[in-house]
Amino acid sequence: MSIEARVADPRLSPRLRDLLDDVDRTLEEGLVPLRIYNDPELYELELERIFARCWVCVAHESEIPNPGDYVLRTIGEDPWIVIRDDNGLVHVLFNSCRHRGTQVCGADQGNTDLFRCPYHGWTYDNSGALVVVPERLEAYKRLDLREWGLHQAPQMDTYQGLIFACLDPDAPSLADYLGDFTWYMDLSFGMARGGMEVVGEPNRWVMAGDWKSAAENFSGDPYHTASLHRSTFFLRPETNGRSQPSQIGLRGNVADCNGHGASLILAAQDQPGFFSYPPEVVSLLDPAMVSPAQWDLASRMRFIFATAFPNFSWVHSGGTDPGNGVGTRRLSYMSFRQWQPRGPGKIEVWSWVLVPKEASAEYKDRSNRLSIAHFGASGNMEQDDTVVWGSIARSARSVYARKANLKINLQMGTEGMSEAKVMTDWPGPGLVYDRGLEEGSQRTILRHWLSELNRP
Amino acid sequence: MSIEARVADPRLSPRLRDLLDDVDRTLEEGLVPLRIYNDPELYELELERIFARCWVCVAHESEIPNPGDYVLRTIGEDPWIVIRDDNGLVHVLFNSCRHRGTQVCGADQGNTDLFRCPYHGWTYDNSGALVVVPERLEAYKRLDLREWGLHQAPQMDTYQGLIFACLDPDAPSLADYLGDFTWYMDLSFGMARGGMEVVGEPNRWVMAGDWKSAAENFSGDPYHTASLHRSTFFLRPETNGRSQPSQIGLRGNVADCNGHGASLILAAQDQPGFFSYPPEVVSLLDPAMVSPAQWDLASRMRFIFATAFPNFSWVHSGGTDPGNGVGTRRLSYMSFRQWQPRGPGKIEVWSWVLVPKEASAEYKDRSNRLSIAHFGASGNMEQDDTVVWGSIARSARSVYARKANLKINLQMGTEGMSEAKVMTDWPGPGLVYDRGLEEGSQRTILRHWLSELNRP
Amino acid sequence: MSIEARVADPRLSPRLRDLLDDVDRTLEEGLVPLRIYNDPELYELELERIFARCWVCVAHESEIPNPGDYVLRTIGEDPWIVIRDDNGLVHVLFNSCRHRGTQVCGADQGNTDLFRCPYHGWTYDNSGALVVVPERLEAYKRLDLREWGLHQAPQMDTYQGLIFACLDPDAPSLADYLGDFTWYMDLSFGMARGGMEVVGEPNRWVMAGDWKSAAENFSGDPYHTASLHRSTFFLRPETNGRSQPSQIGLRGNVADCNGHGASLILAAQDQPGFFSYPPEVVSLLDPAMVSPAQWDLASRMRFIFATAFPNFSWVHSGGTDPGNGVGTRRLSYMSFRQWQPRGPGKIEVWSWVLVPKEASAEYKDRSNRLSIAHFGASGNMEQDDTVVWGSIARSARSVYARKANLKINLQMGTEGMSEAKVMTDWPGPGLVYDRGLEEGSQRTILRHWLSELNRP
Amino acid sequence: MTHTVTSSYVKASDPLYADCLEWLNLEAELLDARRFREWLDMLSQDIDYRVPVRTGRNDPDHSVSFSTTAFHMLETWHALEERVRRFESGYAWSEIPPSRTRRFVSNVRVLQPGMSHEAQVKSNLLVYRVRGDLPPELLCGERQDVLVREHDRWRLLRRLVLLDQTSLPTQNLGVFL
Amino acid sequence: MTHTVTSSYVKASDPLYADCLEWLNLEAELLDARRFREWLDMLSQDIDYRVPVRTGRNDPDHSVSFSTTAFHMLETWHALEERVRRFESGYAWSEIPPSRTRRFVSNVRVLQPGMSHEAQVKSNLLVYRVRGDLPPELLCGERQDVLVREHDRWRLLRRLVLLDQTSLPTQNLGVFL
Amino acid sequence: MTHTVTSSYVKASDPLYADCLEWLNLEAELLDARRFREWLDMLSQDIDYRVPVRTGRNDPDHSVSFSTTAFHMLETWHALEERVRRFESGYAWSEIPPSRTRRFVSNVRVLQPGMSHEAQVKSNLLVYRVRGDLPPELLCGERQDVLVREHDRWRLLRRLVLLDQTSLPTQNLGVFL
Ligand code: FES
Ligand code: FES
Ligand code: FES
Ligand SMILES: [Fe+3]
Ligand SMILES: [Fe+3]
Ligand SMILES: [Fe+3]
Repeated sequence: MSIEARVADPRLSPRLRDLLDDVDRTLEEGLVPLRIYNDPELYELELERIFARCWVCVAHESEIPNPGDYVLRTIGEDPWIVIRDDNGLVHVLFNSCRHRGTQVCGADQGNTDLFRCPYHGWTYDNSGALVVVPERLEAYKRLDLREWGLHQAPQMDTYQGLIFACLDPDAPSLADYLGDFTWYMDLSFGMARGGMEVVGEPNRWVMAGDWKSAAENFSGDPYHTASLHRSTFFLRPETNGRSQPSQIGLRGNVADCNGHGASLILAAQDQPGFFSYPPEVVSLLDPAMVSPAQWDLASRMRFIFATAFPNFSWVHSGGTDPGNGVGTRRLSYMSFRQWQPRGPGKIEVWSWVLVPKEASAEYKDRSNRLSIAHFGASGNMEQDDTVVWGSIARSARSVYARKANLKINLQMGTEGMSEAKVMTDWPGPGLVYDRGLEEGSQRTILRHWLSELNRP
Repeated sequence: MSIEARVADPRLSPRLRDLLDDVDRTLEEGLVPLRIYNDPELYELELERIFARCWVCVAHESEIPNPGDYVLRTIGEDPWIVIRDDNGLVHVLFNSCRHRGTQVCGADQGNTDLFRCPYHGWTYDNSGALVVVPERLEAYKRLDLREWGLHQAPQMDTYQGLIFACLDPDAPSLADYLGDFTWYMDLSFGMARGGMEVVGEPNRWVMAGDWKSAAENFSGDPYHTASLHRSTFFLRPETNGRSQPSQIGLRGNVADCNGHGASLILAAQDQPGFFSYPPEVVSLLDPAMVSPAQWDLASRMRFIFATAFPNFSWVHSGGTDPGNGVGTRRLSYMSFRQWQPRGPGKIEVWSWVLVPKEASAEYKDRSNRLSIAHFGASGNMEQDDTVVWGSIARSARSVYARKANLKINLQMGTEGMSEAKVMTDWPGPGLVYDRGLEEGSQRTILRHWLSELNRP
Repeated sequence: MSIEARVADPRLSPRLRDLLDDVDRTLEEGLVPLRIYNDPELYELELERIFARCWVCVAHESEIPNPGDYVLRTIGEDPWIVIRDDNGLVHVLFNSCRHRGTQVCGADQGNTDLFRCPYHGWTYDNSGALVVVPERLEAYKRLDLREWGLHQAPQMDTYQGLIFACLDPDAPSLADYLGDFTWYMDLSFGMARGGMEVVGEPNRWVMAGDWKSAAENFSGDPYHTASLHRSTFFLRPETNGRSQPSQIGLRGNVADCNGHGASLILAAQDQPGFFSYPPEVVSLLDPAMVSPAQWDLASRMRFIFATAFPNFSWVHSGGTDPGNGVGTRRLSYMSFRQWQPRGPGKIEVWSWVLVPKEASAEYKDRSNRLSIAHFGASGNMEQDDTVVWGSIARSARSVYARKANLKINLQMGTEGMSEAKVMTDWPGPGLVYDRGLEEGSQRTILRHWLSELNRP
Repeated sequence: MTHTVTSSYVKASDPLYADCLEWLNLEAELLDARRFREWLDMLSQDIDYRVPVRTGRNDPDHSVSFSTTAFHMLETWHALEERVRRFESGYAWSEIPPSRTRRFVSNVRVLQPGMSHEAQVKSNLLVYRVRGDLPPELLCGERQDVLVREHDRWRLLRRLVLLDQTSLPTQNLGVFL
Repeated sequence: MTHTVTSSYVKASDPLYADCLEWLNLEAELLDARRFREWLDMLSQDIDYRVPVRTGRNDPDHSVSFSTTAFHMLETWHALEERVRRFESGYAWSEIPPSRTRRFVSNVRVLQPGMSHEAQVKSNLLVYRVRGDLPPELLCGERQDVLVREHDRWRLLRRLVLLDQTSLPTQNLGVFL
Repeated sequence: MTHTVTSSYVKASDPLYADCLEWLNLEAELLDARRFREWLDMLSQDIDYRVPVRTGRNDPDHSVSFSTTAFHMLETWHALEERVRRFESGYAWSEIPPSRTRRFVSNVRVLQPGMSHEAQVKSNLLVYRVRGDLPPELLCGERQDVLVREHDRWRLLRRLVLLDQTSLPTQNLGVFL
């Protein structure tokens, strides 16, 4: 986008215009103003230009398997209903009566054939169509009910069981938006016969922190594990507090794949692949569901962290039963999550546990327990993430950071800094580095962020 | 107001200018942007141009019957003292010492001859005059005490025992402001010999919701009763959950009366009039206090809901003793209230119970109990109102409502929509419809609101 | 500053420009807009132009006596570390990792040789230098560690044990900033052999109120004592509720001393000087540490209240053991404090007790108890101050104060108002009045405030 | 009326104290679980239940700051039953879905009764309430109850709820205190 | 599952009640003091400890609004011990410095046991938590515990924490409930 | 000093426990009712009353995070009496009109005394305070008390209030804790 176009953007204050131009100038050298992680005016712009414009995940299909099943969700901070109608079609409906705006649904999940607005009784079916207007013949003689159904999200689509919505009618399709990044999504979401399913409702909590900190981290920040998560090394007898540098090399760091990012670790020779799925689950995986290259990589995968811009992330990894501590039993877990904006410097995390639908009940229980032990509000790993993201937001809102234009450092992986090299023989798409010691995916997230904000 | 005049308004941001123009364009066809029910910038404008400019009710005279009696009140969010001075005159005084601004009164009601400012001891009498300045002879030799009394509200007046204040010295008089609407106020406030009196202090609570939602509703929204208040139909054996459409027809819907609105239900043949006052109270009513036309209508009144713009509303209705459930004993109740703005999407409700001063103590107690059972924080009716108004404010603050410019529907009663007809034989003033199935008074409230906001 | 220069200030909204010009017009006649004590936009400007630009006290040296000792402090609302390095030098370090912004220090005091950032392990020594970057050889080959130490406050200096920092690199030195005001600081902070020391950690609390109200008050508001603190007169048998006007005359009111202010009371003939220090402590005072004029004045001092702009104040006074009530035992106490901005109309008070380092443990305990009885969150005097400052902030945020441009009165001491006269024979620097009945120092604080805000 | 402080309380080790404590805990449990019918059964048919409006009068010992005429609730058993009936109707929108409440009952004090079939109980009550995605609400105050022995069961004969708030920080008072 | 209200509670004057009360108070004290090892010793090795996710389903008596599959915590003794080990490691940054907590345990109800070596205890829990300069957090709910007599000591065999919040107002759940 | 956890507590069924509980409840009632003179009479003339400043030191078991030199309150009986006298003067503006408080005392633990005329009591305290139209304030912490038997009455000989907040969220500390 040219400077001229930007100047012409009437919705941007001069202060924001300067800030975005400043990001633009130094992002490629890995310098970013600290204040972007907590700025009230910028936050409003993010709601308008990112969350009301990009494809945002709103649910997993297994949350609403039956006709009439619904869940309440937010896009940015806005309230939407995700529902499966009587014909099995999924709708994303704005939770606001067309008459006077009342929320037509108060329960945050359930099953219904109708939404009856409490205020005056306008009633909508589970596809959002307005079906009853009390006293219509006397009071609304010219009202065309077909024009007054609940607002539907301008775009809705699914991929591998994940339901996405987009509030911009002119946005490209979900397929275009995800692009080649689906190649990596398939590994976690698209290889189990019968598909994946959520283990119940999302675990939710509200914390200090900026959604970008979380999105960047999950897009690929292997550098933080040895420091921030060191306490977890004490939970396994084989490490007992020491980090394992030898393992860090077997990486594929997806620095950029259509504006999204991921970080993968491949299994060493003596380690299990397929995300540590035990044999009973590996037997549920189907090579026909993916390409041979995907299957081959999956067979060597230990874990993946990934973010689809803006705020959808997942982790798929393995371990041993919590407290067991012995490294011999193979067990995998997977959590996908959203970093929901809840005001400047504040997020609500929604964290789901996902398992192969056809796995045994016992396996699902063990996987669920393992996931809870690592991620979610009480996760032994996630606890530590929450405090550093909160703490970044705290320093970012300082006046001094603004006045002195303090810059954070995202230089790992920029020209000459790191030994990390782009792999030419990597089987998957995107710009992929051969180790974790680079921050390319995090710059990618910010580049994506900048280009959306710069678009009037 | 012409478009040119508006464009010249220096205090309006372009965004607000657009929003108000948008309201102007479609209000008459019954379409209004949802976002006006929760917008921080608009809220500030409302405080400046409506609450600091219109006549606002601040107390009932019976709250301060004796010299020195005072109550603390707010106009918008600003703190004022309403006090009766030693000569019996009522003053509305800004609660802020003229020396350094300290609030001179902390107790929210009481009786005093003096307000002594705690900080340095400047002391004012109960008419607001500055009477003591410590060390005056040595420290304030040239201070003219007459110029440093407490600020008085620029205008103050009363009507039927209600005390109103207006912060705009150039505003029309209270009589002009209320205009013909007093005709309806008289029915509830001006027919009892000896006048009306409050039953104690107002019941107050702070809730999510926009003051306009409440003001519109009380100005005339009979359409909502059958749906929102359906639970109360189960409390009377004669209805037992069914609504009573037959009763809905006997209405007078005052869609516009000098910018205010009301909704009346007249008694059916077998039903008591005079707001269900029992004979002992009817005998206190005095035909000489009103016109014959008012008296005649009152004799057929079952109930009224009304709003004097901006935020003064009342309900006057009847029923049976709570829990009694048998429809034979006649009992009336009346609650007047203010919807006090307390930030965007937030109001504090102040709700007073009013009774004829000369009624028996036993009647007052029964009427008070009946009022509490219906209205106030715990009211069986009002509870439900609070949640829908809060829920409208919730959807109104969504970014999507702003971006997609979602409109709510106020079309009932617009051209060709409803069977409701303007009555030509109605005894009272204003534009009055023959049934409740129209939303004219609610559009009137918004038209009034718009014209105040458009005035620089 | 000329009007033209102001008009050219791009960071000021027209509203703020008008407000500051309005202050400028009437400050000298003692009229100031009430709204300056609670205005969100003005508050932001104060953070930018005052707290991020003036010299702000951050600690007392005795809080961090040993190498590695540190305390967390704020400048405005921003988080800084004040630390003594291994060489004994004091540093003021921005609490934010240079890598991604995480706060490197979470504990609010302690002793450390290193700050290890939890996120990725970058580690700084106690002078702020970056000393460890994990995986540096592989990941940060070109990173010059010397450029990536913690940000140091642009300026830092100490005076009489007090550590000050200034975030504006172009500001004048601390010596120039305090100027002659040090003459008065010496009396309290600079006369004890061996210096002064804090009695433990600051007492902190968050209250409604504007920092300027507190700063003005401590700069010299003797007028408020007889009214606001009257309750304390009941705690001494010799006064028993009466104020003591005879004592009020023996004052030196420092209305302006380099933009700072103070108010002194001198001892009557039968009263002890030296701030009521008992003989054992007087013997610790050293005439050689001050000038003869300072020593002479100190020997006659009963107490001092003072403010160094913007938010550093102290009180040094005397009394009897709490509850003892008999006026014969001499005892002194001293509290210095900061009025920390915490949002519009909100401050956090930090209050330290200070004693001569070489005084006996018993004396320190008694002085500490006396200080707690008077000042701090539970202080018998300070309790009352807190509520009036909160109450000023409450009325200041009213829309009416803004619309009607209500002015507070700071006229005491302006032309012809007060009997107070500038003393020509006063031994100390500054413009000093002969009694407390004038508000010059408070206008000085506001003039200082205005000139900082007017500077782009 | 409201603040007679008594020091002749029944010992916590007394069976009467145990009875009252159990009664209050059971009541709180029923109300938090929204088992309103069972709660009604814990009340005497003659109950006088009132929640006066609290004012901010200058009132050094809080003896006159409660209104004697204005009430948030002023109920007979039948009036309370009517409220319960409303919740049971299936159309009480304010509680669809229901708010989630937790009652913290503490500082239980039981007065040595003049009559053996009555007990006077004071307790402090903190109610945490949350609904939908609105912020949580805290209501708090003291309750002054009279329990009466009816057919071998304690029932509530009188309740006075002395709230600390002058303006209730709640969307509505759709809970029993 | 979650809301069986019982009226046959053990009297507060019963020694069993006193035992349970003391157990809960001691537990709260240990947790507030972060003496996690000693706390672990109060738990049975067979403990089933769970904090289900609460939903906002329309659920008039709160009987179905707790998830049966999704949990904030779902723990064995060894899983809990692992969490404690983490805190002891010296690298659990989320609690360096530690948050300051205060547990308010009230409304303690003890169920007449079927088996003499077990006690069923319900209590209401309010946790106040604050850390650094972040605003304080309040977590609250009911706990349904089963204590079991092991070697002359009561130990916790089962705990179900029924939180009132659907979305936890906390930076993380780094505290035991 | 501050956090010796003891498991040899007096049973709740013990008369001593009942005494202490009653004492604490009565004290809370008097303070909430602002009957300060009567409260003073519950204190020993030799009382040592202190509310230390809490710091945010890294302090895994909260044993060193309370200041030993800096206090919000550090009082003798006479110093407390002076505060009460101030409130009685009619000119203590900070409490005109008075703030409205509610004390929630829970987790009462009584230590088996070494000397029969003394009792060591720990309790958790939550104070809800509201005044005028300012937002409510919550103060909370643990109290460690020593009661002493004087002339057949229990009086408070020592109180240590261990607040959870480093910076008090209150307009002023015009309340006794
Ligand atoms: S607002 Fe939904 S029916 Fe009227
Ligand atoms: S502020 Fe009122 S007398 Fe000074
Ligand atoms: S943020 Fe500090 S090391 Fe990365
Ligand atoms: Fe992590
Ligand atoms: Fe209604
Ligand atoms: Fe003062």
